[in-house]
Amino acid sequence: MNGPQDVGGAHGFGPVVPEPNEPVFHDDWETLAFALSILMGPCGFWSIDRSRYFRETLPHPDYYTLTYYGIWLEALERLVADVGIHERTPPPKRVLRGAEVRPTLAAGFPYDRPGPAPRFGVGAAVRVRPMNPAHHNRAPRYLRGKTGWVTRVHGIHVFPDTSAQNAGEAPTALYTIAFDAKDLWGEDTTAGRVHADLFEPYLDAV
Amino acid sequence: MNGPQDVGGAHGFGPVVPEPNEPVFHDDWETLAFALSILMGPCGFWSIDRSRYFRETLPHPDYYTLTYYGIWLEALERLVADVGIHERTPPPKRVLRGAEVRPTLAAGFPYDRPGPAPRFGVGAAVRVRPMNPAHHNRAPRYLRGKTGWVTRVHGIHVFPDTSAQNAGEAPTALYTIAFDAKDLWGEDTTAGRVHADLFEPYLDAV
Amino acid sequence: MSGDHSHLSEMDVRVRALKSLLVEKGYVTEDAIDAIVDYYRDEVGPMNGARVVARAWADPAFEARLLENATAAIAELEIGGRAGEHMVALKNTPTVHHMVVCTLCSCYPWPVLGLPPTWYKTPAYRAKVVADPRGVLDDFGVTLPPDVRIDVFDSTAEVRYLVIPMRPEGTDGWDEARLANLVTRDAMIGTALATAPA
Amino acid sequence: MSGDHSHLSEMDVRVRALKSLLVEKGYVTEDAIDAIVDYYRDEVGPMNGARVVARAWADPAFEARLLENATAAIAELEIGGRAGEHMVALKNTPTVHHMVVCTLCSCYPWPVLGLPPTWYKTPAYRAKVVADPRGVLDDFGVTLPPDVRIDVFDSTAEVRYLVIPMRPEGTDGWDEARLANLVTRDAMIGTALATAPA
Repeated sequence: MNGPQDVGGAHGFGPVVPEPNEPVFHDDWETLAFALSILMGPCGFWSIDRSRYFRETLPHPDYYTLTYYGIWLEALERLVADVGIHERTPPPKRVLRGAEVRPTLAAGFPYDRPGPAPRFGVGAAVRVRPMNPAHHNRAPRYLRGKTGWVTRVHGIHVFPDTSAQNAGEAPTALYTIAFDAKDLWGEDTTAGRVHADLFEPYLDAV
Repeated sequence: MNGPQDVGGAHGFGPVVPEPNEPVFHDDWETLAFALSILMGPCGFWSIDRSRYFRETLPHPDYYTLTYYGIWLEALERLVADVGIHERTPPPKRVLRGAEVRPTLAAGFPYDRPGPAPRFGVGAAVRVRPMNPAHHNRAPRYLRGKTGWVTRVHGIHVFPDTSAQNAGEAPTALYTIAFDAKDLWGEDTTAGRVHADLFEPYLDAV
Repeated sequence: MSGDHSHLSEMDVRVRALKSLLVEKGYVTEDAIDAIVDYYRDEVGPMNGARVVARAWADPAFEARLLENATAAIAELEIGGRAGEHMVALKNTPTVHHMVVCTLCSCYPWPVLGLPPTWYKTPAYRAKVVADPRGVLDDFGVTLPPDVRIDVFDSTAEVRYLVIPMRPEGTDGWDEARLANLVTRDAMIGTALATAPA
Repeated sequence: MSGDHSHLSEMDVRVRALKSLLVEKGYVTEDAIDAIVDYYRDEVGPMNGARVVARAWADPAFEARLLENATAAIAELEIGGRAGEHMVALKNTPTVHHMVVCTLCSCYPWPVLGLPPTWYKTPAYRAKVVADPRGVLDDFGVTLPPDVRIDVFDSTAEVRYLVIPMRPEGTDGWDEARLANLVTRDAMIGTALATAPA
């Protein structure tokens, strides 16, 4: 999905403007949009990857003018509609009660899984495949086709591309890949190296 | 300039929807925005490259919601302000009178210039340099870092990067470069080859 | 693409203010505005390109000159000018179909096709055609055999492209004027084929 | 980023409608909403990460464990959970400075830093930092010596990053609580340095 979310390296968005003493939430609707988004997770109607896909499929002008919780709210409305919750009441996998919230969130939801052994070791040279899938994908456009090297092997994780399509977790090896910033941007960079976490199906041996 | 204009390969803009029996102009303001944009060209206050730069520096949400003549109008307002036409009356290079319009436009404004001989010949393998300049540039992002081959040598043309910055025409060789679409998009393409017209400073020998 | 009327009114106000300024400064004249609008509304359009294509179909020597130096060949028909100073013709064949775009703005061969249609300037077309030209053809209701290679030309400089569609079957002996009726704007961009004879 | 009040009201109406639906369906309860808001507003925030960094500064053995397996080391302080299941710590040195981003959405290490500030989620930051991290530092009023290499980490999967800023000079013998006061949120993202002692 080469959509509005894939902004790495783009110009025209202006300087970064931090807000002094920023509150955690700016408005009640943001608070509620956040809470509903998190609480719907354990219900199991969609994966985190699918919720990201529903955010990045917002129209470009909306994606670039809404606050981020606005993006979450728009996506949540569409996820709820996609599952058909207006018309029926599909059984949830789990509903978090008040007392369960804190321990459940503090325990987290790990994404590592059993699966096939990683193909690449630390130091291996790899190239991100040239690709442009319309579906959810976590290889940013600025890295596609570029060559780097493995700096860390994270084990086997849920594969976002299939997970976002309700096509299963398809666990696969996850690596941190380092890139020389000049290979990405030529002379037009002040970075030394850029690292990203990339899944084995995105990578070819060099 | 990796701005809102550089959309080649992006998703999320929906299908192409042609308008049956579309008029040349939809509204009087579009007609006037067009006519003013064209007529200000011969005045010589800015090059065509600079006017493009002023269009592509519009904020993303504006670029994606305005009609194209709206983009032209916004840019024209900013070009006029940039030259200081509100405050003073700089002398124009040329003002087109009514009777001159037709012959002048029918003669055109060629962009070929005397200049150094082209470095590459037809068939030469070249790689578009990895780059990400903030200034106006006509190597689309989807071709940067990619390897293709020369299919046509167009001679020596005005170089948009310098022209847009009021830094001179710096004439340089212009080539049509062909790329295998799979080298650009992997399997995610229905194109055979993609061709683009690229200037010699964008290219390295392979 | 807002159809919001208050928005159009604001654009109208703004463009009139700009026009007043530029006329007052002496950079633009009313008669020049009228002349340019008349020219692009009435004189320049796809009928020009259709004449070029029809001649190429009818006259192999002209076609050869068109493919060798399109700017000069098109000038033989007294067609040329702004945004057509450096023309290249792309001939469709049974094995290769051409499509033209400007991903970075709206570059288009005005002398032969007139001003571009809105869809040509939309992010939708510009984004999609360089990666998925068959998807674009599908949007236009056009299907090509799977073994036809689609070559996309991105007009990233001042070179402008004219697609020469394949001459339809059943047009043997037609004169140029009759042939020109089969040549649509979209066929010369590459988002359509030439019209089959009725 | 509209501050338009009618827009906010529309969002308020929409989110309340959604909440009513989800509560009615039994997927969400009022007390769960209150619990989650309390948790992220009051209990989880940069003070957690500051404790981790201060301990790493004070205890070399802890720092070694943090760099070897950040998730486990952070759990020693009873910190962890959603969006921190797979942590990696990045230690700044006199020669390498680290900065963290999520170019594709808003991934951020919640258990140690809380919910991300707005700027972290803006296209402005996400677009700029992977190519021009020094320009971003300039936006934050931070200048690093030209020979410091800046390494940017793009959080493209479920791994989350915590930057360990360099311990400021003049803090010898400080205890962890005092050290933690020097560790700001931005220093743990990489857009600032640890605060120098007053």
